[in-house]
Amino acid sequence: MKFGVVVFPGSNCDHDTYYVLKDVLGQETVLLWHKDHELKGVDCVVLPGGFSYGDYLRSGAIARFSPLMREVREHAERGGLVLGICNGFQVLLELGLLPGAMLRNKNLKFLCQFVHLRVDNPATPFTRLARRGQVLRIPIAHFDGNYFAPPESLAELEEQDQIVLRYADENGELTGETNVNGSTAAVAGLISRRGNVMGMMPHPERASESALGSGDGRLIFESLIRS
Amino acid sequence: MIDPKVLSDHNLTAEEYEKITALIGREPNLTELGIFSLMWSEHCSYKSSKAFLSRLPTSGKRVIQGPGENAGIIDIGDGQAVVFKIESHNHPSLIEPFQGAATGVGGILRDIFTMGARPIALLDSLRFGPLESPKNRAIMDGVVAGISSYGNSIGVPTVGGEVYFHEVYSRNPLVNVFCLGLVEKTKIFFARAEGPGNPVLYVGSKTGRDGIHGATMASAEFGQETEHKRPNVQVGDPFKEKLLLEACLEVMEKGLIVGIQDMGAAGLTCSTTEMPAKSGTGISINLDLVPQREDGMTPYEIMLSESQERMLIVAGKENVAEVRKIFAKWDLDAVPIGEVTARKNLKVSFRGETVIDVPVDAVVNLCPVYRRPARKPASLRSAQTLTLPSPPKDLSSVVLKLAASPTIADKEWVFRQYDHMVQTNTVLLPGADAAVLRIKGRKKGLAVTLDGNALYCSLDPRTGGAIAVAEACRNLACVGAVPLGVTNCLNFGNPEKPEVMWQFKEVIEGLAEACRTFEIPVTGGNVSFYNDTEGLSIHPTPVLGVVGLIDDLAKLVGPGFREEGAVVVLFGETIEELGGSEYLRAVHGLEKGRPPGIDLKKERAVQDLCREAIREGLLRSAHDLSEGGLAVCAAECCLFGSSGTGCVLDFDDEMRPDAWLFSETQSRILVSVAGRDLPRLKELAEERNTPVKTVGRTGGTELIIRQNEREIVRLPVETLHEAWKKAIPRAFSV
Amino acid sequence: MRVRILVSFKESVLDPQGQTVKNALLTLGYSSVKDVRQGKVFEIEFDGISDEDARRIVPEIANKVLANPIIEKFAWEILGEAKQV
Amino acid sequence: MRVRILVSFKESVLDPQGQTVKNALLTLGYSSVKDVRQGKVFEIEFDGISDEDARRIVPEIANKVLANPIIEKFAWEILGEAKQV
Ligand SMILES: Nc1ncnc2c1ncn2[C@@H]1O[C@H](COP(=O)(O)OP(=O)(O)O)[C@@H](O)[C@H]1O
Ligand SMILES: [Mg+2]
Repeated sequence: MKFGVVVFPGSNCDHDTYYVLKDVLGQETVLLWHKDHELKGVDCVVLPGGFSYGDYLRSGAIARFSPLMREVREHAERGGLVLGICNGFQVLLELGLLPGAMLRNKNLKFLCQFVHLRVDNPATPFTRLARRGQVLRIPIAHFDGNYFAPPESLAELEEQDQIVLRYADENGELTGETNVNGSTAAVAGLISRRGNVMGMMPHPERASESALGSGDGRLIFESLIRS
Repeated sequence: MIDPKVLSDHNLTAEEYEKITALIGREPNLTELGIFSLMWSEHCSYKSSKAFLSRLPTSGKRVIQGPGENAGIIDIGDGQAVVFKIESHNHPSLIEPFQGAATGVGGILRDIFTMGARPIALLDSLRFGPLESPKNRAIMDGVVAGISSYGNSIGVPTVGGEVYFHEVYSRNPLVNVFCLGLVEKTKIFFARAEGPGNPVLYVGSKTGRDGIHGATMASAEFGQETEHKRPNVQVGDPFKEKLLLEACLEVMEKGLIVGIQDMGAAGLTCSTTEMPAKSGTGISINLDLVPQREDGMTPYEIMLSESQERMLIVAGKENVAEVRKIFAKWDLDAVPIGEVTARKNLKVSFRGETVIDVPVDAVVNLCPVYRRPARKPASLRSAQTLTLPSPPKDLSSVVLKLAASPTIADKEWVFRQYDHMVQTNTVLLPGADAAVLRIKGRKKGLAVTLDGNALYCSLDPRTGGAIAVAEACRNLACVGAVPLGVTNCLNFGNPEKPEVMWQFKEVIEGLAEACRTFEIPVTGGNVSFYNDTEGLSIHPTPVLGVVGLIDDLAKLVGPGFREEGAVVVLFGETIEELGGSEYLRAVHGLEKGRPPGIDLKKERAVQDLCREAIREGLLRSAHDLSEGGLAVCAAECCLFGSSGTGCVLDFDDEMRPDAWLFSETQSRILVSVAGRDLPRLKELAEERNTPVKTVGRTGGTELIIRQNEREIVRLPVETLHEAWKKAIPRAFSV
Repeated sequence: MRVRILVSFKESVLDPQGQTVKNALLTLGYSSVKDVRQGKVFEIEFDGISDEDARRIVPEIANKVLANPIIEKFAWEILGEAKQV
Repeated sequence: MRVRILVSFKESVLDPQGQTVKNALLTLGYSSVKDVRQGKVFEIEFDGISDEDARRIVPEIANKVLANPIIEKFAWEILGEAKQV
């Protein structure tokens, strides 16, 4: 599987993601400059974390207009794989490739910490190595991760099994407390109807080596590699 | 005409003015006066501190760059070096906590990446007034949010730091930010303006009327009127800085430039004089070419502006096109504004006229140096006299109270707001004794810590200074790191007060002696004077930043107990030393006595022992004793353990129980070891002539401490956890 | 021409920032405060466009860039000299 | 009574948010955009206060809570029904 990690001027997890894909997992991986117009033949586009354009207006609001985003959209429309992590998720929402929007965390503070995630849909290219209900320990680091969807689209998301990851406790239980940022339905990761575009707030690239305290993030990348 | 009022507005004395006139051979014009005022300010010239700073040891075989550049550089082997420095942003953070702290982060980051290094970690040392006051809470809230906003968005992890609370910081909070960078030794850059004829380029944000006289503000005392002295605050643009960082590192990586310096405090003035002064050249620039954000700016304003996110670059003519291309890729302009000259002056033109023409050497190097009078404070004697109150009956609740004292309590409320994991190198997260970073592709790692106990310094500045170094190094020893170099931020009151000058001199002596004993060079630092509000000085507050090297990260241990049944061992001896302790302060409301003494040789032996034991893989955990003494240390070892493991400790000693528990005797470390490794550990200790004592075992779910078989403390770890974890969030939830 | 665009959350979206401000004001004793909503304001200076142009361009910009229609609504006006903050 | 308070950076203060929006608009081809400033807007609903009370309370709140007078300025108005966003 060939991966392409998009570099916006304010991306800051681009190299972390590249490192995991290339050096830890040994995959063919390229960096894709946001001003370019080609995807260099990658199978999976990764939109990494960071602050694509400073994000002073709204996270991901301006990145959405980057030249490369047209190619990313076409890639997604062709059924190509796209993974948005953190800011990448926010960009996917702004692009309309995933439904909903992000609000400030409910406590109005940036949150950097490990969280537990329950895999609610293992039948996706991003989670196929997981069991239903499996709990992953992966860190978050964001200010705007409070997912919002209007009630009608929420019902549809549930019905179509599009909520892939939810904030839970270490036993997979959902409590108010574990939903640290206040997301609707504790959404931590979401997939498109067609199942090829996923956005997630937690950072799997920060949990792909045991030296960093967890290897659970590899499950996401390794699932993709098996796709 | 320059009259006394103008001079005093510029914080210059009549003698200084005379000296300026003599140096340039005529009366300066107002713009030139502004240049001198800025560069001869305390903040830029170190005129009151230089004479004393020279006492600090600055050399060593790993030192690539000592004091005198934007940051110090230490060789870490394998062709790599670390670049680090600490800076204060105290005054701006009082006026506008969010932006003041944010731009402090921006400034220290530029100091690091101007040297060609990629910033890999930030740490922050913060001091606030008590959280009962809404104003103090607002300051803390703003400062933490500001650091978080800048550091997080630029993508440099904030991996550690310290937070202290004391009344003296109520009207004068301290915000010291440290940055660590990593560089290939062949890719280091300096602030040089070599090669007459080479173009001088301006890059980054446009110049506005920001912070004019920020440096002089940092060199004057605060009073009521400062409430109005307010345009001096800048707004940070971390996104612009991120672009600048990437573009600068790219042109440096490609070897396209000759020299580079950031424009922070003292802006264009500082960079256009310091760079040539270091190279024996001059610079000539045309202000009409400087990108400006506002209309109608005067030369005075342009030269003195402290707009953030700007850099000055000197490049060979042949590379200018390529340099501009790289900046354009990052959506930045690189604008030629002048050139390097053989004539050693700063010459500035504006609308066809020469508005500045002064020798750079006069501006940068010839500021008068003062040896201000120093006098031991008369009040010190009574402060050092302590009559101990009798020990409280219920010592468990004292432990609980200390765990919830904001200075000791969990700081997660703070560091959860910092992205401490970006760059994926943080192997020991905030909360431990030192932050530990891996270096991708190598076995070794780096450890960093900030430390300084101001209460000790107020009671005995020399001892306090030595302890600051000792404790910072002890923090490193607890993760198995060898200290390589030190940077320091010296936060003091008004140096024109003889008592403050005495404190300063004494602290430096303490620092110097400790650095010599530990054989660690001081590679730079920062002095922040005039931390007074309405005549009240802060405690003398030196903050030490120490960087250490760990050979093999696989051997790393943390502070928390890891399992049941391990043997708990105390390195070092305990003496009845309650003076200056957090216990006396928080429980008895006493800030008195002599701080604990320190025997630097013994300290070093304890640290060596800890490092060696870690290197041999003998330890399961290691945590140093500091504020709160043994009881708090043991409590923290339980709290840091992921499984909430308790412990039972036994002592047979006749010392008063509160001294046993809370004495802050130096040179002590509490470790846990597997029983089978105990003999070897004792062997190592004997070789080093260091007392070690088995004091108990890990296990259970409570912290239990007994003296002569009598139980004096019993607390469920969960209860401790609740008190320790919630203290700061609770203060903010009112 | 100077245009002011106000962007705020739709009624159906919770506004925690506004809530926080409200709580702060109540704590300070401003008991007459019933509700606070927080939003963003943009003032855009245009060069050489007509009112008609503005009526086309401004809503376009607001919908596309300044507001996220899933959670936000906007209103705008042309500013006379007097109205500028 | 409903009051609207606009808070924005003073003219002389750098407004990075406005600048990024401006750059984005120019990149999108809105070449008539000359300048953008971004600020905050608060809409506060008060209960049972007079216009006179408002003239006293609102500036106080704005200075104390909503704006930092060192770098920000504010303006305010009382809203009629029609004016609400
Ligand atoms: N407390 C200190 N200990 C050692 N060196 C110091 C200390 N304070 C300042 N210095 C050094 O003195 C020099 C002053 O340089 P300068 O660049 O003017 O400082 P800054 O960048 O902090 O304004 C720097 O090399 C700095 O590292
Ligand atoms: Mg400097």
